[in-house]
Amino acid sequence: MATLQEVSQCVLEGDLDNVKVLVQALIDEGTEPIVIINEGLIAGMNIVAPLFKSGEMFVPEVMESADTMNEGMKLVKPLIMDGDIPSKGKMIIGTVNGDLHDIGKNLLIMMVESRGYTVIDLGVDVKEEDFSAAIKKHNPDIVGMSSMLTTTMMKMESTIAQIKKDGLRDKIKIIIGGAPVTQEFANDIGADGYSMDASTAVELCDRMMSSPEELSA
Amino acid sequence: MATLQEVSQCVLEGDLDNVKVLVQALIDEGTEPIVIINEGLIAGMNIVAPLFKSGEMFVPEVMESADTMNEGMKLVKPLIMDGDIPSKGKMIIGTVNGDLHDIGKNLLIMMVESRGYTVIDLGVDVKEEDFSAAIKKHNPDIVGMSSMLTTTMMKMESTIAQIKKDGLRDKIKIIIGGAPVTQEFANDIGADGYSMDASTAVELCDRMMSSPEELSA
Amino acid sequence: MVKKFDQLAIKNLDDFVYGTCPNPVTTKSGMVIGGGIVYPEINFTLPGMDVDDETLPKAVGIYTDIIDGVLKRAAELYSPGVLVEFELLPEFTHFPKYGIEVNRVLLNGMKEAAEKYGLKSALRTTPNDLREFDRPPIMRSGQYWETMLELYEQCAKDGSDFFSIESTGGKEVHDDALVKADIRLAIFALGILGCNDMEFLWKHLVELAEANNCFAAGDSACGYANTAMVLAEKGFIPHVFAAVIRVTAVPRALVAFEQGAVGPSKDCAYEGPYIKAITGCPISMEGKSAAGAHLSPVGNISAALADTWSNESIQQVRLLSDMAPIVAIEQLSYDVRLMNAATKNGQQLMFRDLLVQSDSALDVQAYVLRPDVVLRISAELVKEQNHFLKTRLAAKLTVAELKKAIVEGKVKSDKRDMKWLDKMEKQIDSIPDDPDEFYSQMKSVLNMDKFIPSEYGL
Amino acid sequence: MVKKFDQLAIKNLDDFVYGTCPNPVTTKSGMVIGGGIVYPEINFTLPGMDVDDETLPKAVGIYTDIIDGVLKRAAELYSPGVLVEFELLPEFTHFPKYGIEVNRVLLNGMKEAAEKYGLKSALRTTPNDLREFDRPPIMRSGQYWETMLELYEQCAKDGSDFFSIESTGGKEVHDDALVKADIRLAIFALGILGCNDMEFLWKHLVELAEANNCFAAGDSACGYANTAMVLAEKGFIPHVFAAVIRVTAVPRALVAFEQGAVGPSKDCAYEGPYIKAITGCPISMEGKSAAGAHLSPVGNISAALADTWSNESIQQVRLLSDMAPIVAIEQLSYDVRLMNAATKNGQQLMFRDLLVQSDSALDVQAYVLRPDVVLRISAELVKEQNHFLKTRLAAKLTVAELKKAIVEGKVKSDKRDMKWLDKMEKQIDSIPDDPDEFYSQMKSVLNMDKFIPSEYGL
Ligand SMILES: [Zn+2]
Ligand SMILES: [Zn+2]
Ligand SMILES: [Zn+2]
Repeated sequence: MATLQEVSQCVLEGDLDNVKVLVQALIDEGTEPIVIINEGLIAGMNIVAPLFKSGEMFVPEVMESADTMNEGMKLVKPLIMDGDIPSKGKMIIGTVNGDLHDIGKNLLIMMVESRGYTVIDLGVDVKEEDFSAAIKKHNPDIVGMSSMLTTTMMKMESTIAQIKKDGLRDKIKIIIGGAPVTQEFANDIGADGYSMDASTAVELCDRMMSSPEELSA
Repeated sequence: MATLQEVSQCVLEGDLDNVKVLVQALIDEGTEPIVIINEGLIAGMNIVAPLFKSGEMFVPEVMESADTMNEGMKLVKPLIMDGDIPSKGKMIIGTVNGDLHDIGKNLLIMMVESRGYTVIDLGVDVKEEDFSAAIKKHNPDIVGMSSMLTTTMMKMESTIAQIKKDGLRDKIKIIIGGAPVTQEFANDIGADGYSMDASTAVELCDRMMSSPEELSA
Repeated sequence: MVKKFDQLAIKNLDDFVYGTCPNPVTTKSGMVIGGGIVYPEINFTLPGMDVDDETLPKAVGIYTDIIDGVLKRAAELYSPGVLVEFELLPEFTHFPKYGIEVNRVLLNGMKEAAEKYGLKSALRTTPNDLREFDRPPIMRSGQYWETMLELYEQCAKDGSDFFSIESTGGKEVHDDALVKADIRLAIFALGILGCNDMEFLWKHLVELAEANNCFAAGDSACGYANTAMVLAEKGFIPHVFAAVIRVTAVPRALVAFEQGAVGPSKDCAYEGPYIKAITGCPISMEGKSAAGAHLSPVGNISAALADTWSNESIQQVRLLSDMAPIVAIEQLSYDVRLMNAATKNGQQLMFRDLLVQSDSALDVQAYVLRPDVVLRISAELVKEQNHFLKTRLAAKLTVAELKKAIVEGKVKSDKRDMKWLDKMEKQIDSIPDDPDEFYSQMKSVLNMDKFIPSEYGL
Repeated sequence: MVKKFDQLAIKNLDDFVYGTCPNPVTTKSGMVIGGGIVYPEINFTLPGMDVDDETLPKAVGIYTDIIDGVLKRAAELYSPGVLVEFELLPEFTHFPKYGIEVNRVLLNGMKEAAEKYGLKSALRTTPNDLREFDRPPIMRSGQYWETMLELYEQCAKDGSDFFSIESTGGKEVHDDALVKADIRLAIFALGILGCNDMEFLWKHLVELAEANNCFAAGDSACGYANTAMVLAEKGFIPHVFAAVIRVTAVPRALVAFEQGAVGPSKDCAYEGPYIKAITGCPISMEGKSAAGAHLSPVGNISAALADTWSNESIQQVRLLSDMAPIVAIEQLSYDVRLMNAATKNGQQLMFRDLLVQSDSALDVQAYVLRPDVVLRISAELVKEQNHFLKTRLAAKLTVAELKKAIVEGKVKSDKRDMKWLDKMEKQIDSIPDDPDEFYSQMKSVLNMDKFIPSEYGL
């Protein structure tokens, strides 16, 4: 007999083969799909996150855990209605105009996705207008911008200006990150949040989502 | 027979004893007092200034030159009318509220005075209101503020606010300096000029005085 | 035309030390890099600002202030000479007239400092590798490629001493290898894509340099191995993985020298010690005095074999004493003073060993920079001429070297390190000898949207 | 109760080296300063901001970030321990509750780092000398004086290890001496006003420290001799004048130890080497890795005798790698690693001599920090117990030492230096033996509005 705890353990260990067997067994035994998700698969990722933050797990291990969770999800998802799948929120993200650094952004996507957010990656060298267009198209809760250069960080400001000009600022929270960026700079240009690196980004997103009243700030 | 060039040389060399003899000789020979000042005494200081800037003269030597010039002035001044004595402008200066550093300020005063400005020293730890009061009292062309700490430099901003509040901002040019201060900070807080140290302060003052149209900026 | 390095240029540990190499390079001003003394190499960048036609004068003013301030302080500290690196921001390469203008400003500041203080200096011009602005990157033609060549040529004509670049061939694949800590993918990216691109790129840069009285100096695996180091410092990937990547990047860096580069290799290329052992060319290195640009576990040991000593990069921002680049040249100047004082006493080997000892047992990434380890691995690498196989060999030798060191207690290790080394060893051993066979194996895991095989001659 | 130093604590050049001293001090966490290894000493300050009731939480947050970041990085670099200095801005002393709160934040961060990483650390609390807020300064009573004592006492009760201060007795006169390069006036300010105030001040600080399980560590002639150094670096006053002031400040610094201070002396007190020779107490020093706080001509030599190695001060601003204080602890950590590696090999004297050689011939201010010069001058100073005469002697000996060094070509000198040394010599020789007679001579040149004689026991 499979247990939810075993599923969590599979996720923690990145055990891709076993997770399918276990999840299928739980389904066959009649466990509610939503329970398998929340108390098995996501519960596993909830163990992973603090271990990553404290340095006890590496990114590739977190990725394997996330893959494992997703493998389990594939079996459970068809059994429940779309609206029931827990999603913490939707995010679009890109590296700003003129900047090609994407590894930090990619890490952040990976971390945030593995914690239950839906993320749309706009890639690198994303022009101001393209951020606006993507907001219109995807209607996200959060917009993330990344920059690694002292010159391109100024594009975060012009992107926010563009978003304001297009009347979209109130609909979203904007978070920024990258080597030259600071909390103070985030305040200066009117971003809602700043994250030092991928390991703290999830908490920042959670904070953004939990205080929607600040959206109008 | 004494020459104007010998007077200049005395000033350059800080030769306190000889300057009196030479200036008196020129007066006795009937040289115009204003010529003795401009082409003898001040001409000497005009040699000193670039030598100081290029590192060929030390501050104590510049001070001796200035003392020598003043010694000569003492003899000539009674002979001409007050309005004819060349003054490049009037400046008040102080170290801001909460800050006790005065050596940089004192050096600046010495340099600026020796170049023909009238300077009123407000001392250290000068409160915002006291800058305003001094402007009303002395009616200067230039107000100088100094700060050596990252915290007290913010008092420059509040001092400018006070001066504005008291309706005095348009009457003066404001220059700032001190270790943590930058041109950018000067721009941010709306100062008219910034000087890295005492050796460049005279040029800055000259620039301030030569463009009075900017006073309304 | 292509040089073949089939034996070590430096065979003896006692000949392997900072400041000296078999093939020194003499700059236009007469600095002999690798000829006995270590020179400071200063780098700098703009503070947070936009760069466009409107702000260019401001940017030019900032670069003028930087070069004047830095060279004045270097002269005050009796520096024997200064290597200046102008590492272009993307905007300055995109619009070559921007980059050319700033390059001239720097050359002019250097000329003035020579006149005023008698200070020797030389300029390394390092454009941005624009080619990855296309996604997937277009490596061998097109506007970006043409623009880069145009910039190099004019800067050389204007008087630059050295060409460098942090080229990015294969980086689009290597990024994935890093976050997955996947050594097979890394070997494909560095040993096939990276080496192929380096062959193409450096053939052109060497020709251009030679035609314009300039030296082709060398490349850096910055976007590969230094990204690995930074990720490891953050605890994102294992330190042993970053250490293995460092050495795995060596054959790629070597390609520039096979094509005719002469050094000094680029500051952030910690591949340098291997390059110096194999080619005998001078190298630039950076460590503790580059901490304003990146933290590292190799702050001292990185100086052990350096011929120029760099701060990597610092913004023009105000610190309590003065502007940050002036602070940087002061720190570099004192560092090289100490190294050169030891040389003057004939104590350079002893000082080298102190630099090595102080770091090498504390981190595997420092361990792979030990001069003896470098010579041992390099001696094997020169026996293999195929770039791909040399890259695989570098990875294999490093894994073996680290396993041995950990077992023998010669270097601090994390309890998870041995597991990762075993995993890498297994992956490396699974790589076939035939590059074509490897490529077809890799096709199943490669994201073929990310790169264009023909841009790498595949 | 007052200690008398009438012979050298360190008589032999071979016993005079960084990391070790006859009278080491053990911190609450078990760091033994002067017991064999050099520790990094980290300092930091706020970025440009107002400090008031409203912004205090922000300031406290910044200090929390600094201490957490710095100690984390120190642990990652396997630092043997960290001395933290909290040098208070005037606002934090003026309103002791501010200073006390931040002091607690730091102690708390240190406690957490001990638990998390096993990292040892200790805290030096250095309030601002408020007394000069009165002009002329009130040195021995009043609100400012009371406030300082209140702050010290509470910080000691909360757990600080060390008391320090950059006290300012006589500075109101010494400022004038500096810009006039007037050695007579300087000797009056340091040897009479300064020493008298030190006697009063440190008697109280030692009592307060001893009553509260804390060490009185030492003072700095920062506002005197370091101001001289900065003015000399700017070319405002002669380097030889600054060098003479450095040693002339030694008797003043010594008064704290006569009163019972035990070290480590303060980082910016380059008087330290003399203090170490005379008292055998550990000293803190700073050099190239403090370049963010001030440039100097003593970047390496200042480390030759250091027991803790400091960055002096840096704002919490962002550099490309990380926050500036984290960059500073990284640089300090690598510096001390290298020094301690040499000690481990038994090569500490050789390494000391490299530090010395690399700077000492290039600037007179470096020359007076040479260990042999320090021992030679100190050996004469201990023969004289009168503070004023000792101060005059220090100036006289330094002038003689420098004249000899310049004549023998042992140190670079400016063509104007000999003239200035002659001038100083003449001035020093004109000073009478009797302090009262000197005081009455000085009255004619002193600006008596600037100081209150009775505040100095005159
Ligand atoms: Zn790089
Ligand atoms: Zn670089
Ligand atoms: Zn100080």
